[in-house]
Amino acid sequence: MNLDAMYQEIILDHYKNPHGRGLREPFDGESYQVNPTCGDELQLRVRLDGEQVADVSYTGQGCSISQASASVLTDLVVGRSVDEALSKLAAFTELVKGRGKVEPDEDVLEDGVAFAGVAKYPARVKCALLGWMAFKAALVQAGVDKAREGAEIS
Amino acid sequence: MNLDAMYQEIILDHYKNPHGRGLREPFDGESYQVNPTCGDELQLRVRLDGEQVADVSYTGQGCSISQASASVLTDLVVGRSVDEALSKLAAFTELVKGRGKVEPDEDVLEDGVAFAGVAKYPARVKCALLGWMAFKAALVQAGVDKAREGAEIS
Amino acid sequence: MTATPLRAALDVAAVRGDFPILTRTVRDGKPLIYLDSGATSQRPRQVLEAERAYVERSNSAVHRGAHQLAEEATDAYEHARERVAAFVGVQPGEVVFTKNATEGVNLVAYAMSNAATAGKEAERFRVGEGDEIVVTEMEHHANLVPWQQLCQRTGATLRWFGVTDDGRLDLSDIDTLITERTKVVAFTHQSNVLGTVNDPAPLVERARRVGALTVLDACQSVPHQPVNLRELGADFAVFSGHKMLGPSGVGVLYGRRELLEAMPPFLTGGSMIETVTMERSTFAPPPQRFEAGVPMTSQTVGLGAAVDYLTKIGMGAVAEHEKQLTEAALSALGEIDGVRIVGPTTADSRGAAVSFVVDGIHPHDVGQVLDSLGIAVRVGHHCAWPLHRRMGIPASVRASFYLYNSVHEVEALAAGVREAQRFFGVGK
Amino acid sequence: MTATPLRAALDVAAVRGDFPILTRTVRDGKPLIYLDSGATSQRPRQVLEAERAYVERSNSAVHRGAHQLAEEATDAYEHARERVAAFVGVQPGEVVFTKNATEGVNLVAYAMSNAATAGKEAERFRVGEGDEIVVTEMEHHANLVPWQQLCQRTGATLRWFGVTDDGRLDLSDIDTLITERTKVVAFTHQSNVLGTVNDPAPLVERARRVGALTVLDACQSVPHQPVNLRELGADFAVFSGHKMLGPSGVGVLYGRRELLEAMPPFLTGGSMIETVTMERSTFAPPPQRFEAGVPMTSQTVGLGAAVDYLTKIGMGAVAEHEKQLTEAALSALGEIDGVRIVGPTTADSRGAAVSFVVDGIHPHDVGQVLDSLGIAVRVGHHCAWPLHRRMGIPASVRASFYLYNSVHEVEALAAGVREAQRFFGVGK
Ligand SMILES: Cc1ncc(COP(=O)(O)O)c(C=O)c1O
Ligand SMILES: Cc1ncc(COP(=O)(O)O)c(C=O)c1O
Repeated sequence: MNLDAMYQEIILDHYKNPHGRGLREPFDGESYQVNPTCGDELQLRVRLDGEQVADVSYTGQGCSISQASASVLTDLVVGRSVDEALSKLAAFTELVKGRGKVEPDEDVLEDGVAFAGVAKYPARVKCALLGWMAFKAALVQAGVDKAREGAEIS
Repeated sequence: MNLDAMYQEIILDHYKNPHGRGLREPFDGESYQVNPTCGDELQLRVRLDGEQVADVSYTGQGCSISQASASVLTDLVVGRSVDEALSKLAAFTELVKGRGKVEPDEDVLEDGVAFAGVAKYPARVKCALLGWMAFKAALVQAGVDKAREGAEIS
Repeated sequence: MTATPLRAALDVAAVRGDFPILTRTVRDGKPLIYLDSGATSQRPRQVLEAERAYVERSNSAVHRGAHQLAEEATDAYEHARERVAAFVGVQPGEVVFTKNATEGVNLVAYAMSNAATAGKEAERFRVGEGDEIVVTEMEHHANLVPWQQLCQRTGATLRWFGVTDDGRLDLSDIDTLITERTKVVAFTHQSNVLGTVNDPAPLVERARRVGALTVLDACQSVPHQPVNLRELGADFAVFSGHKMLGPSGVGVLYGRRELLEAMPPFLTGGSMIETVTMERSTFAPPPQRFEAGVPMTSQTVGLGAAVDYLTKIGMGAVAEHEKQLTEAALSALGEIDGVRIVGPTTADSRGAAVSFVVDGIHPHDVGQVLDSLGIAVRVGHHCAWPLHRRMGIPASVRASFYLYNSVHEVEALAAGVREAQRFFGVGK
Repeated sequence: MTATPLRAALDVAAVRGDFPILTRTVRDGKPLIYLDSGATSQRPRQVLEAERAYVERSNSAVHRGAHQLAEEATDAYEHARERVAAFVGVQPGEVVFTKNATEGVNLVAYAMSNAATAGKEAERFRVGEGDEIVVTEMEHHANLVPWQQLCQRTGATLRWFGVTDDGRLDLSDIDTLITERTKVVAFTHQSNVLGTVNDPAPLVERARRVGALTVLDACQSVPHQPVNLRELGADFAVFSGHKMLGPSGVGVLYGRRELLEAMPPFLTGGSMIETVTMERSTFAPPPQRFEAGVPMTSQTVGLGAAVDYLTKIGMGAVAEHEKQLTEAALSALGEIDGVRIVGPTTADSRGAAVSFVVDGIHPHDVGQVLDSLGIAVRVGHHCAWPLHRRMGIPASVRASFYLYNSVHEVEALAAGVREAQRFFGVGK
């Protein structure tokens, strides 16, 4: 195995210098997610401004993958419309669940493409999705229609 | 397998013409035993006269082995002292649990030696012991000390 | 255009070649004639090899590790779940692995009494005094005693459908038996004694109308005929790996997704939790919620291989083959004076468990004679004691057929019964 | 005369030759270094062959048939029970086969809530409001959550012993924790995280004095050291086949005979009954009473072979070998700057599960680096979440050793940890 394929520079950078970390007020939806096998946890808040994701703030502890993924998440969705954010969520989910067989679209996923290597390690998929599950649940709490959730994450 | 080794003439005779069958009064102890896998059942009463087994009476339904064994039982124990009866019980139990490796003593077991063939079929051991278990339980009910029970039957 | 129903071609000789045990002899050199698949079936080489390959290559704890073996083990386990689910027409998330079907029924029954102290989402599982559980008189103890015990724990009342003299379910009082008070209707798809195949439709419909849950005992149907649990419509169903060419130690509980999602856990411990503190725990979503502890991993891999094997042969072909054997057995045994079939005497809506009694010879003794000829049948009440009582017999002899049995073996059975009559001097 | 304690000779190379999986490679050709036996152990050829021989020759339903296969199967099953019983110093009738240790704990916990509606003989198992169940903070979820749930069902209260900073059980408040109110004291013999070996004596004695039942989690002790359950004196104990070279899907509940005899059933169905009518059932004596349905037959045969294998090598030799590995690991890991052992740092009263954290690297990431080197460890909370919280860490890396591991593998582990530090740029 090539460790570098999984722990790409981008991931380690986000891990060491996470973007958007911290819990901020006000917020419209909040979610606490935990990975039951390893105890990683993430608390995430989302603030909406009409149809727009105005802010995502979070705290938690966990492995490099789960923390970097949350950091990348904020880059990808903050400032976007809810629909755009949901389609990023769908694309990211498809990528990391793809067992390394999904070709990521850099235009959509930006730094998220770095998680292509993680997709080859099914045990780490939950880590990579922890923040995204929290984001989805927080959106629902903020009143976003369940039917709009986009790709299923679980 | 030699069927005749299991179903010896003696056994078939007892099966067709059981000795001591029927439930009689008075009695000092009674027991109902059932073989949970095949549903064979036996109800048995014992009447004591001091230290002597005055009568054993029984009814029930079941296979040739269980019915013949109860019949042989009455021959062996009625009219004997409780101690003698218990030692027959011990000898019979040893024989049928012996997997065909126990040489029966005809002086002690009389017609009971015919069950040597049954001993080779572990699934039938319970059949052969059904009446004897009932006898033992009835004796206990009749006030015979548990400590005197002799060989464990189970 | 006329549809020509194909007599599906099942090559018995080829099938038998896959089952190592069928080449052995018993009782001083008699070829084994195994007619006890209703109790447990044999495992083909393909199942043994799948299990062994897993153990020699990927064996490790599933859902618990981040190393390569754990990944492979988890994949193997979940892949087996997918195939088992597809085999019975349901979603993988609706398949819970248990140790046997018995555990599956107990799981539902205990989850229902656990609902008393669980959260609001579990409300629809609650039972108590005044509530009723409905079963049938033809149930295996596995689908009867757990419901008796549920009644004992909760104060609910057990009621049951009777059986007709010819061994069919008597549904004449369905509207008075299944009422607004009914919480569960539990019944067998196929009787392990009578062979009777019950149509779930009227029971499922009536239960649905009154808001009762249905639990289908599919132990004797899933191995022997094409079964689509979704189409049958039952809320829950159970079956066992060891009766369908798979390993012992693994069974399946199917539950409709929304029900499993609301149902409280049964066995608790590792792998089924979400969070745990000393004070309290929360639980994982199904199916994990119902799979506490390290599971029977290699056994599920074996079950997956069994399902593949059956799929390749085709369940239609299996059912067709068994129908031929059943017809042959009903006719060969029916011809013998003094033999009485316990259950339907034609092969319509009937599986390949053929039980019978022989006048003047106790079933145990019939079985012994057959055994001496190398023929393995089951004798006793086959864990359906109330049914035997209903049929007026203490016990019976049961021959149960599977895809590896041949008409020749059916004939040997009939000859063996005649031999028993000769030996015990009954019949003509 | 001075007794010279022999360093028991265990020939690791010879042992390894018995385990097919240990010859495989992972992650692009790296030899497998399997340090996850605390989760599940590997199975030697002897176990695989015993199981296969059974399936290819005698496979059939136990305790249910009168034919030769059924006889052989029953013998094989009961013979396995005898050997397992002898292995832990108890009577065969005191050994109940379950699917895993988790089921064993649940069995006792459910039997206790079932006692509420069972007969008078079950009185001593009853629990209710005002009663207390005592556990410890170092329990595996399997010996914690079932007791939480028992409390939830019955209204009893859960209390627990704490853990000291160096990972030992804190018994200082034993007299205020175990009181006349205590119904059960459930505790682990050997922690699956800390490696700590607990002395059952003070807990068993105190529990006995107040009339409480003791339940010993022997999952991590029975596979790794000589254990005589009778001598330890616990009322119940559980362990799992898959952690002691045996198959998955089989576990053991030991219970003192007189207790099993009085205890109400848990799972109900076939093979555990005495009589069944539609109205009510009575139950078989133990151990059958607690083994409902067709059991995991071939798996018990495999477990019997595992016990034979361990006996031949000698549990003393196994323990001695593991002690060497533990000492080597504690010393090699202890030397690394930034590595903290979670649990006792010497090998006294300590088993071969060695958990640790590495400053600046999450356990998951440490595990990933080790995995890339072919080293299989476990990361996470190892089903002991409250213990991790107590130790002030969210998760840890656990290396767990068994008889087939070598000192060379311990060294590879330490080198792997250094490599993780290098890769993540922490440590010096
Ligand atoms: C200490 C301890 N107790 C209980 C268990 C549960 O065992 P199983 O999952 O085999 O039921 C384990 C292993 O997972 C363990 O290590
Ligand atoms: C109809 C039926 N239900 C339930 C069972 C119980 O299955 P198991 O013993 O595998 O749990 C059986 C088989 O024994 C059966 O034939």
